[in-house]
Amino acid sequence: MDINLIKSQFPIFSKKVNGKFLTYLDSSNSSQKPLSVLKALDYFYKNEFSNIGRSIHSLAVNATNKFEETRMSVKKFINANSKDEIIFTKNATEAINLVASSFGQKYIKEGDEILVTDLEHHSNYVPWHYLREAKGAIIKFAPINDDGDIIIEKFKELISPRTKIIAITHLSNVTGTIVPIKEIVEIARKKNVPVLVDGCQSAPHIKIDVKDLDCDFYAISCHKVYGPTGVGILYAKKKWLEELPPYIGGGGMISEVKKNKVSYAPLPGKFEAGTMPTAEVVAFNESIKFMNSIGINNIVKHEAELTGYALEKLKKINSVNIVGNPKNKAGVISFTIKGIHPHDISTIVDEDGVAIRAGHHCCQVLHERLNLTATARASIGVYNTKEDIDVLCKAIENCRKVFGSK
Amino acid sequence: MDINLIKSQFPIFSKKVNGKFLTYLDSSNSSQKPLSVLKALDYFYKNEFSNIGRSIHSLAVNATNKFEETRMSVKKFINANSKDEIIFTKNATEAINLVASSFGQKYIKEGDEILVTDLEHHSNYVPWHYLREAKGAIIKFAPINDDGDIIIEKFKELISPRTKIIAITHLSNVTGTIVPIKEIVEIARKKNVPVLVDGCQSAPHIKIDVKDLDCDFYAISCHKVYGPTGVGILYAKKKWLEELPPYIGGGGMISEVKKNKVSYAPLPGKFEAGTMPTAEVVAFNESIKFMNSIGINNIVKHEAELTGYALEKLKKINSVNIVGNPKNKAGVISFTIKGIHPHDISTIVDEDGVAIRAGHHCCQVLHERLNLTATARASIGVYNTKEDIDVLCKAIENCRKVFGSK
Amino acid sequence: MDLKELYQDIILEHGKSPRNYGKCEKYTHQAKGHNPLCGDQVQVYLKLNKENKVEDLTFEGSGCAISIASTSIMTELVKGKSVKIAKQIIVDFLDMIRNTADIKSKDLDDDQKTKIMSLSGVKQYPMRVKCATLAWHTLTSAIDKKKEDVNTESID
Amino acid sequence: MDLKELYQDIILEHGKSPRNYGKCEKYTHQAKGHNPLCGDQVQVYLKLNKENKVEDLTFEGSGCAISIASTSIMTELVKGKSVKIAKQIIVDFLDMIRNTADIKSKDLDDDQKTKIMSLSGVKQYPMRVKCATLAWHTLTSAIDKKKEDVNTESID
Ligand SMILES: Cc1ncc(COP(=O)(O)O)c(C=O)c1O
Ligand SMILES: Cc1ncc(COP(=O)(O)O)c(C=O)c1O
Repeated sequence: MDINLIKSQFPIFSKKVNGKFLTYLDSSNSSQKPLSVLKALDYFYKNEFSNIGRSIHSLAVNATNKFEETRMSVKKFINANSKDEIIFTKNATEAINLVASSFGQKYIKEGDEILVTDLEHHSNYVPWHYLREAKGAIIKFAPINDDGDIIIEKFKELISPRTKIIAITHLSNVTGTIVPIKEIVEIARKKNVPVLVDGCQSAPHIKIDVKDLDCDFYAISCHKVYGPTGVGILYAKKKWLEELPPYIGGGGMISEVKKNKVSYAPLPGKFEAGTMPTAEVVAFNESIKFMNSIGINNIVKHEAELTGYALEKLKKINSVNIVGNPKNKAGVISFTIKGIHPHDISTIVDEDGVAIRAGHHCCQVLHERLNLTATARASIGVYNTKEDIDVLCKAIENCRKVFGSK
Repeated sequence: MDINLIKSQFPIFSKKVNGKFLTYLDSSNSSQKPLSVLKALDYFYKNEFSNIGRSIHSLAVNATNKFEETRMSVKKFINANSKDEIIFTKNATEAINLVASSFGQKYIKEGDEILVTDLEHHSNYVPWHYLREAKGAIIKFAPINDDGDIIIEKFKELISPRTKIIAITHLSNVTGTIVPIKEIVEIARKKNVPVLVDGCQSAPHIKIDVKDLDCDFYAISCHKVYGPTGVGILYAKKKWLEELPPYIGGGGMISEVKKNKVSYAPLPGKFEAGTMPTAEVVAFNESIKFMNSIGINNIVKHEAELTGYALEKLKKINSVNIVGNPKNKAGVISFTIKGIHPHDISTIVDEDGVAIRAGHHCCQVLHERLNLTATARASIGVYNTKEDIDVLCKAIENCRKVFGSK
Repeated sequence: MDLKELYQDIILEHGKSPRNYGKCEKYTHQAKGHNPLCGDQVQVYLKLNKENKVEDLTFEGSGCAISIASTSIMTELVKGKSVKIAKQIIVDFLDMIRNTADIKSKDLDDDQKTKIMSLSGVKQYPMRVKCATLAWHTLTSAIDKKKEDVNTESID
Repeated sequence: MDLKELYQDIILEHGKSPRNYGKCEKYTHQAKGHNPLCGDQVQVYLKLNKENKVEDLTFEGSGCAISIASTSIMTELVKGKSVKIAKQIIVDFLDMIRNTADIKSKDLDDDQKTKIMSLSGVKQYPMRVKCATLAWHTLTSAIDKKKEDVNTESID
């Protein structure tokens, strides 16, 4: 795998920000986009643009075919059983809301329990909180240990006969914890509880095989997978999509509409109301091709190496503290520096062209658990290099200089 | 106004489809995009891409500023009071669902009435149908006359003390009827009923002034306003946005998140959960600039001329029947040809490079009212010319030839 | 692509004057098909006799020339056949529209083959394939006494 | 942009050793401010005497150097002033951070002006302006006995 070749596919890295080349370590927030994706987007708009599914002129036929090609690619990418199991949403947040709303409407009653974990992103908590408010459901939080790993025994104990659904992240966007989803699903299966996996951070960085994981729902954000903004994906087992009521209602998701009744389209249309992010979905096919062209195993290997390198170098810097030490850790490295607030760190390293994130990363519950209000986070994408880590470490030294730390 | 100059700004019109230049008459479905919009989209992705609102590095600051600039432009474009009244959604359908869900949750009880019209798109009916199913609300349909105009007297009579909201289109996507929203809102005000306006078809074609209209909610789809796919807009009066519960829940729309409670962000964040269609919103600013550069009065004038020309020419063709004859008609021309099904019309004119739509255009209730299962529809955008109409009419003659009509 | 391939005289003629239109008497099976894209609908009425032979087959509905002609031709070809052969003809037709160049059935005479092949032009028009196949899927549904209506969005 | 402008010694010093930290006794007013972006919080405790003079002003909370220093400096400058003058200082400060090059107030001595101007570097860092202004908005909220917490997302 030639990292320079990969990096050169991303136009943004040939530009200067503040007179410096960009050291982008904020991929957990959103990834940069390779040229092939941007070209496909631009080409589609300039040469082939049309709405899909509705009109039957040539442009519409072509656009519909391309749109459905992406659906097929996604199906293969995550190894779903059928393209009908792939629903396009606006982001992963909508995907999770869809499940919470439709599943909750049908299956959740007062006193029923929803099991989440201390690791969850607000997007995998607030939608369930709505059911607490609307239905009187109970949310339980599966605890983590100080390393940032789910405590499996405690997790098991928290599944009760009233547990109706488990919602859990595949990869923490703060500690980088890779959660053993297969094991979790096996536990849940025994108790007959469906599992929704928040795959936002995992999809770009580890192999996803929904058949192997055997989860019921899987949510992905395309903009984190080297794709355009405005697109997310919900994978769900077909039986769920058939059983659940539709979410957003409108054009394209209906079968027959009369003044006194409405019937809904077959899958996947039933869950895709209104005009889709057509061009963005079409272009996302190139993101998958980009991932496949490198190969997920190579991606994992490269990012693991880089993560190891970064952890080693960061740990050597006085007063830097790495948040969490999970058994399996991906390239998400949150840290604090004694005496320097994460906001100040971010501002200071930004001066050297280093983009990291500071704050609670939409995980306030986790930060409370860790007794922190905010952390700084460097997160790795496939385009990052050891030099990027070196630049980060230098910039951190500069923070300490500005703040006069020893 | 130099129409050739305008047309030349749209890259797609310099390309050939089936060996013919494109005669695009499907703008009510989705509009084509000018180069400036595509350039802004491409530039942002290649040079400045970052997620907004969350990180505080330079890229994120710049992206956030640009995103908010579009919000300001939209505010001005529709003459809202405050930028906090502009919520970005994924499409107009989501905007309407947001209101139906949040408003319905808080204010609609069993037996309450929702007043829509016979003209509504499925996207302005199915979301209300959900409330019928979930809450036992009643949907009333304000009738139209044979011309396709709302019968104002009947409309008035249908407002009862139980009417909780009125949802009505500004411009029919089938008959081209321009609905007198100001008059409608005045009637509603007297009875203290809020009004949601489906502005999907109006936003690109007539002047929108929400202060003057005094409506409570206004929904727009950016992809119909010469913008990218994946973005819609909900305008709502501030007091509503403050009163209504949030819709989609997740990152970005919260204030404080604890294990036992969640509080929500101030406007507009409260209604914008998860990663937004960042790049698409940024690029949409150029769509507004494009509209402004021509001037809405010039657009209206050009499209009215073209509509008049088209109606005149079409009426001259034997066996063509124009659907509806409203008092105020925009450039949406649905028609039937005796003995030739709309699907066949669309396929045959497509051979001449003419893109029109055939079907029920997501308005089954209206088609039932008109005693039609399907119609053919030619819809006009600012880039269309008299030549486009001539090509359409020739292509229609060809339909009649293929079908051996006299 | 060639419009003349799609709109052959035989299709236009059947489209204009469909055979076996209406509700036949004493039908034993029926089914409904629906194309949500355009609102088109078809109902087929099937009368099987004791030997499981198609004694009568008629239809009602609205649709484009392709869909009406396809339905009309289908009723002509299937009438008088055993259910087994009828099913084979359906499979052959769907196969021809999707993949192969020819119609394999040995149970159709040359004239019937010409009729069915007149629909082969549809292949070039992917959005119209559903117009041509709707009635055939609906017939299958009638034979199998399926409960749900046929919906073009859930067939290939 | 220049980091030294932003992180002047005086700011680093106040950031490290904030003045008037803690809950003062017998405070008459208090308010809470919150930055949802990072989770930072500030509480201000204000003691007004009968002449409407700021007898004591302290704070608690967590935040970045800019926010802590700004809060610390604010408490120093406002303590001992009348409410009227305090409000004027707040307006002056917010104006300086947003628009003008200088601080207009006649109620601050040169030393105090130097302190307040040490925060002017924040202007170059739009995402950090909220860090600097949170405490000042929160003080306004305390003086006016507003019910709602201050949220940086709803202030400019
Ligand atoms: C009148 C009307 N309302 C609503 C919509 C739905 O818009 P969108 O599909 O962009 O959500 C459309 C367009 O399809 C429309 O024409
Ligand atoms: C773990 C996790 N879940 C959910 C989300 C929400 O994704 P999006 O903002 O694209 O909806 C994110 C990203 O912000 C995330 O990191």
